[in-house]
This record gives sequence, C-alpha cells and structure tokens, in this order.
Amino acid sequence: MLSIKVDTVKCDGCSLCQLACSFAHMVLNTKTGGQQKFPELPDPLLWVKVCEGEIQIDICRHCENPPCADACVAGAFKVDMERGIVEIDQQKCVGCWSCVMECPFGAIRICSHSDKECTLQSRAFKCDGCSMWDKPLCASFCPTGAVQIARNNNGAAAIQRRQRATLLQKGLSLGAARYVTER
Amino acid sequence: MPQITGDILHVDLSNNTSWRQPVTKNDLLQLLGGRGIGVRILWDLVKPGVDPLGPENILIFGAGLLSGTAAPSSGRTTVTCLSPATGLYLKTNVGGHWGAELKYAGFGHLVIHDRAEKPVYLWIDDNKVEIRDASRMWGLDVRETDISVKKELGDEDVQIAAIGPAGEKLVRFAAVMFSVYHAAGRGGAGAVMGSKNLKAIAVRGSGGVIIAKPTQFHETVLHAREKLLSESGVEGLSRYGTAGSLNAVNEMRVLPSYNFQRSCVDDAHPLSGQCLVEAGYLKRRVACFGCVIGCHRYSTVEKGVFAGSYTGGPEYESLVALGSGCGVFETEPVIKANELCNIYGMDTISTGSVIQWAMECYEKGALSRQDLDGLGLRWGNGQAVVEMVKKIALREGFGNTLAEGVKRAAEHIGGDTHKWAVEAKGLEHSCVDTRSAKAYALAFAVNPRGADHLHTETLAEFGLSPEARALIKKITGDEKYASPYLTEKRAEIVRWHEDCYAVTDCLGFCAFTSTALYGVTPQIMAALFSSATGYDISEENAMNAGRRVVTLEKCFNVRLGASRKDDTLPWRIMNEPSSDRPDSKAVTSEKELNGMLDEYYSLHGWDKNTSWPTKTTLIRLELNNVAKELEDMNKIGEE
Amino acid sequence: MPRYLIIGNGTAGFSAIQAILEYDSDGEITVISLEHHLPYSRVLLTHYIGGHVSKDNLYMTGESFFKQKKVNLLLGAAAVNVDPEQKRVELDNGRVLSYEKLLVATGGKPVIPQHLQKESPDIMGLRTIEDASYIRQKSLSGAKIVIVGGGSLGVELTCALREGGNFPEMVVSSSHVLSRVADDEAAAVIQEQIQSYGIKIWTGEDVTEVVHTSKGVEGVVLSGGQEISCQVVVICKGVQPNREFLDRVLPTIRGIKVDSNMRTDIPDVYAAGDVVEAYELSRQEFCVSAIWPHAIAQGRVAGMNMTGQDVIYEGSLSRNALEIFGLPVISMGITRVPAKRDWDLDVNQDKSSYCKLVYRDAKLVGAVLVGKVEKAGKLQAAIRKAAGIETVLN
Amino acid sequence: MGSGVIKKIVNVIPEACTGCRQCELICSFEQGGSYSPRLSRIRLVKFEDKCLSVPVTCTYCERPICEEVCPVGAMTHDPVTGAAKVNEESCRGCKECANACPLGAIDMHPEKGTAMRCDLCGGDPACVKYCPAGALKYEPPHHSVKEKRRSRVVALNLD
Repeated sequence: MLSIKVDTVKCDGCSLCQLACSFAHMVLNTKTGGQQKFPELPDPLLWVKVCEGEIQIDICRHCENPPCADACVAGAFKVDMERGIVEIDQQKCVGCWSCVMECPFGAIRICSHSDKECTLQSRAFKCDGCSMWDKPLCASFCPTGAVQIARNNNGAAAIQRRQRATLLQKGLSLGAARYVTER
Repeated sequence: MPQITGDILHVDLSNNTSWRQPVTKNDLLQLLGGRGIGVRILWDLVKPGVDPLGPENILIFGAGLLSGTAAPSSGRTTVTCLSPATGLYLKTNVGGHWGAELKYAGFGHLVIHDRAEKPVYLWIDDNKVEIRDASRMWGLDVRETDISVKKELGDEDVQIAAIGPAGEKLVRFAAVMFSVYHAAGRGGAGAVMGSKNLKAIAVRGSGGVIIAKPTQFHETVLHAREKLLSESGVEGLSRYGTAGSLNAVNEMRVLPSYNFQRSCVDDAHPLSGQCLVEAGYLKRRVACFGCVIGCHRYSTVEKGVFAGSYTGGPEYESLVALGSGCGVFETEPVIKANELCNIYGMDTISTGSVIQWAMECYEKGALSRQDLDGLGLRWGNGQAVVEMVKKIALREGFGNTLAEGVKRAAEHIGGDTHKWAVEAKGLEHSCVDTRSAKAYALAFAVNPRGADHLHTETLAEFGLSPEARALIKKITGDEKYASPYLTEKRAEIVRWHEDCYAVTDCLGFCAFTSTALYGVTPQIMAALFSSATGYDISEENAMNAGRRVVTLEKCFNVRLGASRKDDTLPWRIMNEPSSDRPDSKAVTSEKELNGMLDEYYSLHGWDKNTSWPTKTTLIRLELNNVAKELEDMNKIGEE
Repeated sequence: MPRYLIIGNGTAGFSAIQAILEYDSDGEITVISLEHHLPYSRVLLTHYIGGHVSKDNLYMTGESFFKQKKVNLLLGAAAVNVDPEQKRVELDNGRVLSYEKLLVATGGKPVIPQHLQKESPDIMGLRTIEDASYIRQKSLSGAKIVIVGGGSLGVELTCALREGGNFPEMVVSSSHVLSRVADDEAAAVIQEQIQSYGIKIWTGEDVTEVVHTSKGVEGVVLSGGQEISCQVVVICKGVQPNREFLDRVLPTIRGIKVDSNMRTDIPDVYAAGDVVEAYELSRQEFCVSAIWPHAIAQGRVAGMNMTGQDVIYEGSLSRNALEIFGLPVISMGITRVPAKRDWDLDVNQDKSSYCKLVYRDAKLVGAVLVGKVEKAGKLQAAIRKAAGIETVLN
Repeated sequence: MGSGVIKKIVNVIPEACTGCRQCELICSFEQGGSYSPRLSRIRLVKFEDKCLSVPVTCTYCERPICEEVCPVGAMTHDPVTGAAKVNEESCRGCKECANACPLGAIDMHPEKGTAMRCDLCGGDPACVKYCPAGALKYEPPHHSVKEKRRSRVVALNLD
C-alpha cells in the first residue's frame, strides 16, 4: 500500500500539491476527450488549509484497514492491493457521509458541484494515488518535501532506518577494534 | 508439501519464461533438499555430451532446507551445474544472505535454463519474476554491480548474487559472488552464469518460513545452538576466523607452500588470523545468515602500496593459495589479491594455484619473462601476484592462458610442467597438504568435483579436539585412528564424513557446524528435518539420504564416462615428497591411495575395477531409475 | 463438529465471519439467518425506497463468497435455545447445532408500542427488505404514509419518500426531530429544511390510536385530538435487541452485556451488534446503540477473539451521519449539555453552517455539525483520544 | 505521554554486530510464530560492500511521537511496565507512526497491516538473549553512552 508522509512543519503552504492534483486528473480527462476542448480544472483530491499560521494538508493515507471502508454502508470502498490504494466506486456510493465522519485525516469530501449536471453529484471522492501516473504528482511537485509518498507500506520505515544508520556509520570507526575479537 | 520446502523456480533466459515446480514428497524424503534436490534436477536435465559453457548446461541455485530459519548457521546455498573446469559434476556451496531471501520469496530452488541474447539480470520480487536488461552493468565488478542493481531497483535491502568480469570472460574458475563477498568459488559456476549472459540475480522475499511443528523445532534449534557454542573450537573460529588455524596447520606440516614443494615454512604468522587481528587489518567479524559463529572477516589496508583496499575475508584458503603457496608472506598483497578475486569474481584457491604454477614454471625456466608479459613472477613477489590476478580476470596476455585453469595451461605449455600442475579431475588442489593427511587424500581423490576438501572435510583425523577424537572413536571404534598418517580405517572415516557433509549441505548448515565443529550432529539434523517438515525421519534415514546424494553425484559422473582412473591425486602429491620432509610419509603414494580406494569402493558397494556403483547398491538406495539408465549404458558395476 | 457458530447474518455477523476467516482461514464456520437473504445493508433500505439503490446493490456479498470460503449458511432458521453445558444451539426447525465458539449477532427488531399493535400489514416498522419493498410499492402507488418517530431512521425515510415523490407526514413526540441525535439549535435548522420541502411535521404529538377498518388502515389519531387520514403507518421508534431465546441462560433487561472482548457471561459465547449493550465512550456508561460502525467493529473484535486473538473493544462512540435534502448533518458523542459547571460549549453558526463542540472537564466529548462537515472525522479522532480544547482548536 | 517508567532499553552496538540476523529470526518467531524478518520488531540495516550491519529497534523515546501522531490512539504503552502496546483492532494501518518515527523502528505487519513496535518481550528481550555477538544489550539508556566514552578512549590506546 502507499505510504504517505505529511510533514506540515516543512510545508510553506504554497498549495502546489493541490494544484498538481487537479492538474493530474484533468490530463486524465482530456486523454480520453481529446485535446480540443480545454476542460475546467477538476476538484483536487487533497486540500491545503492555512489558518493563522497553522497549516493542514488533508490527504488520504491509504490505510491498510481503512475505517472509511468499514463505515461505508454501500460497499463502495475497495482496498486495491495491486495498486496499493483505497479506492471508491462512485457508482455504488450513496453520499451518506459516513466515510467523511470516520476518516481521521479529513481526506474524504462529498462532491457538491455548482452545475447539477455533474455525474458525481453528492458522491464521495478522495485521493486515488495517481495510479495512472508513475508517481503521485502532489509529492513530485512539492518543493519542500512536506508530502512524501512511497509505493510500499514499509518504504518509509526502511528509508528512515537506512538514513539513520548511514549517519551512525560515520561514527563507527572509533573503537571498532575493541569489538573485533570480543564475544 | 510443507511450506518450508519452497517450490522450484525455472527460468528460461532464451524466451523470457518462468514456471514453478513443486518438490515431490518422495524427493524431499529421499534427498532432503538443497544439494540433494539440486543433483536430482541436474541428473534429470543434463545428459552426456553437454558443453559446460553451452546453452544446454543449466545452473541450479538451491537454498538449504532450513535456510531462513533460526537454526544455527543454516543459511547456506548450493550452486549445482556441469563444471567448466572438470567437465564433470559441480556443486559449490556458499554462505551470505541470498538463499534465505530466496526462501522468503517462496522458492527453495532456482533453475536457470539456456542463455539470454544480451546481458540481463534476473529480478525475483516474491512471486514476480522479471528478466531485465543488464547491458549497462556488463563489465562492472561485483561491488559496482551490487550497488547499481540496488540503485535501479530502488531498494538497498535486496539480496544479490552476481558475477564479475571473470565470469563474463568465462574464466574457468570464475565464482558466483553472493552478498558481495561470499563466493560460490570452486569449479567455475561463475563462467557458466557468464555463458548465459546472466550478470546478476536479485531477490526480495517478504514472506517467512513456516515450520510444521514450531515449538518442537524451536526447542531443538536452541539446544543445537547451545551445543554448538559450547564447542571448544568456536571461540577461536569466531575470534580469528578460518585463518586462525593457519599457524597450527603449519606446525602440523600440512601447509602447502611454494606450489606444494614445501608443507611447512619458518614463519607463516603474517598470514594467520591472529596477525590480521593484531596488526589491525581486521575491521569486523561478519556472519552469514543466521550464523552464531561469524567466522567471515572484513579487512582493510590503510597504509602502504595497497592502502585503500577493503574486502570480505581473507579466509584461510585465500591466504594460503595467494600467500604461502606463492611464497608471499606479507599480509597486505594477499588482502589486495583477495579483494581483486572477490570483486572480479574468481575462486581464490584456483587463482592462487595457477599463479603458483606459473611462478614455478618461471623459476624453473619453462616460462620466460616475455611469456609472462614482463611480470617478474618470482616466489614471494606479491605485487606480481596482484598484477597477475587482474590479467587472469580480464584474460589479458598470459592471464588468458592461466584463465583456462592449471590443467589446460600445463597442456598448453607442455614439457614437465604438468607435474607442477597440482590438480585432479582438472580442479586445482585446495590448501591442505594431502601427502601427510591420508583421509584428506582419499577424500580429495574421490571427490566428484575434483581435488578439494569441500565434499568431505575430514578434519577429525588430526584429532585436534576432544570432540574430534570422540567422533573418530565413534566411527572406527578406537581413538588411535585419529592420526593423519594412518591409512587404515580412512575409508570409514571418509564415508561417514561425506554422508554427514551431504546431509549438512542439503539442510543448508555450514560444514563447520557438523564436520569441523561437531555441535550439529546428524541426530540433531534429523530431528530438525522432522519437526520442520512434519515428516519424521531417523538419524539413520538422514545419513542414508546423504549417501544417496553422494551416490547420485557419483552416478552423474559415471554417466559422463568417469571411472576409477579419474579418482586420483595430483602427480606431485603421489610422487614428490615436500622438500622439508624427505621421509616416506611425505607422499601419499599411488599404492597407498589404491589401497584406500579399494576399501572405500567396497564399503560403498561399488565395483573396485571401474568404481561404478553396482545395481544392488543403487536398488538398496532406491535409485532404481538411475540403475536402469546406467544399465542401459553398460555403466553398471560388477557385483 | 463445527468450530464457529454465528447466529445472525447481519452486519455484525458478516463482519465477524470476515475477521475469523482472516485469522483462522481453515476454521469451520456456520451461520444461522432468520431472514431468507444473504447479508445485506439495512442502512441502504431507505436509499432503496428513495430509488437511489437497486435491490441487488443492497447485498454486501454474493453466494459465491460463502461457497469459496466454505461457510455453511442456514437461511430461514432461528435459534430457540442455547445449552451452554452441552455447547449446543436448538433451532426452530428442530435441528441442533454444536459449537466451540458461539457468536450472538441477532440484531434487533422495531419497537411497536402496545396500543398500536394491530393485525395489519399497514402498521409496520422498517427493518427488512420485505418491509422496504412494501413501503416502496405503497409510496409509488401514491398511498398516504404517516411516519411515527423523529429519529434518524424516521427522518431518512421521510426524505427518501419525498425524493420518491411521496409527501409523508411525521409525528414526533418531542419538540424537535432528531431530538436524541442533535441539539435543539441544529434540530431546528434540520426541521426547517425538511419543512421547506413541504413535509408536515407534528411535534410534541403522539399517535394514540390507529383508525383501522375492514378496508385496512384509514388514519391515525394524535394525542392532541387531530386525526390524519393515511393508508400506511410506519413506526420508527428505534429497535430492541432480539435476545428472547437467551432469556433462560442470559436474563437481562436491555441488550446482552459484554466485556471488552465482546464475551458474554457464558464461556465461549460472544455477542456483537445491535443486540449488545456495549460501553459508550462519551457517556461513559453501557448502553445499546444500534448503528452500523459499531456492528462492524464489534463483529470484528468478537471474530478475532473467537479465533484466540486477544483484542480489546475500546467502546462505542454513538454517532450519526445524515443527509437531509442535500444538507449534511453529522453528530457524535454528547450533544446535549447538562447544566453543570465542568461542562463547556463552543458554537459557531453562520447562515450556511452550524458547528457545536461539547467539552467535559476541558476534554472534547461531543460535536454537532450541520452544513460544513469536512472536519467531522478529525473531531471524532479527537473525541476518541479525549483531546483537550487547545489541540482541537488547531 | 512519555514512557518514563521504562528503566531499561535495548541498546545497540553496531561495531560488534556480525549481521547474522538471529535477532530478527528469534523476534519474528516470538512475535509471529514463524521465521520472517518482515515480522521482526528489530531490523538490520546492511551496508554489504562494507560488511556492516546496524540493528535498529524502538529506543523508547520519552515522548513517543508514534503515540502522538496515531489518529486513533492505537499506539499506547502499559502505564506500569511502560511496555509498548499496539491495539490491533483500532489500528487502521495509516502508517503515520511508521512515517513519524525518526528511527524507522516501526514497520507495518505484512498481512494484518497493523503497526509493529518492540514490546521488550515483557522485560526479557529475546533478541538480546540470543545475540551471538553481544551487539545488543538490555540496560539503562545511559550505559551505552558510558560504553562509547570508554571505547573511544581505548581506541586512542594511550600507553
């Protein structure tokens, strides 16, 4: 599953990730629709909020045992191990708001579009892991590394371990000899 | 099948296909796994007339049955194929962490078929198998390969088995290097891998090993561990590594020096494990997967000509082959040469041996300085040794001749030089003087892969430790046979050891645990097999299976046309006493050898004249189809 | 003999099955279901009535699931007695099943007040697919429907019917709809919203009598004396646990009492879902709270523990999410504040939204959100972690 | 917050580690009943070209960030013993803890998807007991610092 690291301390609130997200999904739309008509930017699937210095980035963490899926009364949520994401089948969604109520990251919204023609009207939507891109665009566009995404659930831990060990390694030569023969 | 067995993964490089094959219960119980299953696959797939370096040869990687468990020092892997050095059976056993990772990916064995058009490497990610382009890596040394593969896969924790330039250039004693510094060295498996255009095999396994009777198994493991760690030999082995015994070997006058012209030198200390520690070359003790001993080394050179070299090892065999064998008694050039062998991917024993031979030829005038591209390959010239290692790996100049192995090189140069080529079956003799260690001599002679100790390590015959003497008593009925100069009872000793060694390899234990130290007894191994697989077998069954494996290996060679005349020793061992001990004991004469061979064959139930196993023997070992096939070829022994 | 026996095929039961399969894949599971249906989502019934969901989409899984996982499913059977000594369960069809681990997940049934219990199909609760289909078909045929009770089910049903083109009337005993879910202010907003869609709501009233002739239901009489003519009366006054068959072995007044492992007082008998009385975090007391997320969580915990795991159910947090004609409403924990010192309130209201946070001893214990509800999930997390005021504010 | 009650932790001496992975195997067996480093609460970081292995495990911070960031309060520790607990029911596998832990000491369970954190085997860590190289020590935190001081001075070999 995707491992999504959000570090709001690093975030300077530029909201580029949010833009990149909309963009990512727009390109997908036009891929099918052809390039002639330039579609309006779709809603982003993550949200950056800046209020009196406090920054929030609301994005799905693609939990291994997602509470949203448990809460869904319509069985619209599916954990896709292959792509490593939690995804919504909007055809099944009935817009009951249960998932919104359960997600501790505030990462799910319900579509309330201005134009009532919108097919996803009052259906839940959330991060889809950019599975059509080689890597999630929000992370690739983030200039400060406030959003980092690894495509396996231990990615983060493994990377942390190695980074730290690499630092440690520098200090190791000191007194190493002592342990060589000691048991 | 019990989960611990793991499936056999077949990969055909020619058409990018791969398929799974489960191990049958019968094969598991008869051959135990690892090396046993390996030789079975080889027997089934490689028929006579196959060119070792041709696409029909196959390369089998077999993780020990217990690899991946906490069983002490059980993480070893066996590589099996047709040897480019001997043209006969080859199994070469290696440590490192690769085998366990393969188990975690759900496989016990990996079989490589045919050859790829262009350089490739294999990526096994649990059950996903992918053949990826390796053109950019071709020519890189093992260390660089390891780094670039890990970089490309974006995971530093994958396990990699790779070949270096030597393997690519089909050096006949090229090694497959596991986890960078662990070599499946002898017999040229690396060349076979090179001939298949296969640069590396990267594995990542996220699974685990599930035991049939966990609590029972774990208790036995902890017991075995205790027993092993209480052995008298462990302390020294983990403290000073394999080379810790070098001084003792010298004192026992079995330390091959100056290409086996001498078996003892005044001061071998610079090559000893003790020296590595005291002089501060040793930076770390290193262990293979799950090993509680940790005899592997990590050494660096900080000052002098060879400053900046760092490598796993050097091990005893490397220190002798590249050191005393070449008359080099300084540590640093040996560490350097050892590093080069490691990163170019070459067997240190054979590399050392061919260089020793070249040195002797040069000293005795059979080779001129020009022949050697201007290298002053005199005894003790460490610099020259290091240079020559490079030339061999890259097949530059005379290195190209030596890269063919000492036997072919001697044939090429002609004259008396074949007498100085210390090899049998085409494999360079490993580093113990078999002139004054008779069980070793017998073991070397009958070893299906040629003159070396890693088929049957009969260390016990020296009676160095109480455990060793006890074992000799157990085998022969009397401690007095714990003496390397006796020829009596050698057959018994060798046969017990080769059975035990086979079981050890099949389960993935390190030979040290059962035939150099004796903590992991056949009884314990049988118990572990039973609780791990859920199929109960007795100690006797286990040893029997070991003998079955040994016999099957023999049969494989027989089918290729081998017979008694191949079970021999190097000319020098049999005819030329070492200069420092001119007494009669200092050779293992043809007569002595023949005596021991007769005993050995009859003990096995093999035909004395041809050394071919008899039908009864094969039937007794339930190798009926093998018997059938050999019978059809008229290669079955007379009763 | 079957290892796991599960009575009840609802949300909790199904959730337990999945948990068991996850931890003991070769465990043998048998499920008894009173209804002749595969597990389906009761919460979707109103959406089905409203025409948003097709009948097939009500089901949580297909028959194949039970075949693949080798789960024996006994439809149309009810347990009549449990024998803890023999570890056996007697069914109404005379069969006797033995068990190693038993899960009681029989759910609940609609509460129908004594004086309204009449032999008529048109006086009903809403619990099963059959109920739903009946109401749907009636509403399509333009029948006048009176809904008794202003709880979340009542409101959802009203909305559903209205969206289906029917104009039901609501009879609510308290002063507002959703009195137990939301506070007065929120309730007022919601009530306005409903009325703005042309729904008549009788508050502070109760149905004293149903006018019932040979032709069937003709109307109801309210406590205030008014008479409303109608053809169908749907009573949405909550559910009561189905646990009569346990009365002999587990006498209790309300739901079945369970400990934090979802174990009942009888060894190897577990219970989960609407039938149990579980610890409520915000109120800090044991109570029956019959909502979906609890059924799922309790089912999973029970299932895991039945397979020998040791998992703690940390307790329910009563909560509700509704949509009333496009107006989202989420409430959780304690929404009505007793007039005490150590209680604290924090209310934000503008024309489009209403937000109220409730603190006890400076710890968040409840929230009501109307209109803007994005941060509901974060608030729930805060309540669960008993977060203090300052952390919630950021 | 804070596991102040913890008196002893697993101290790591990378210089002494031979990288045999017995700790991972023993831990995974104790915790998961099978041999699989992926289930181990202590993990090795290997630098194979330098034959170096560095064991990494939970160091029991005074203010455990994993417990702070967990949105559902599944990461807790025993108020009495201080031993870490992960509530498998409430843990949703959001990986916040794994991402937050600066040591990378928290992994996700490959099947269950829940967080895994060292619980010190209830006061007798098996990894320490079975480390053949003496690279793991169960001791008060400050001991390792003392060790460092000493080993450094020894390295200067002043004599």
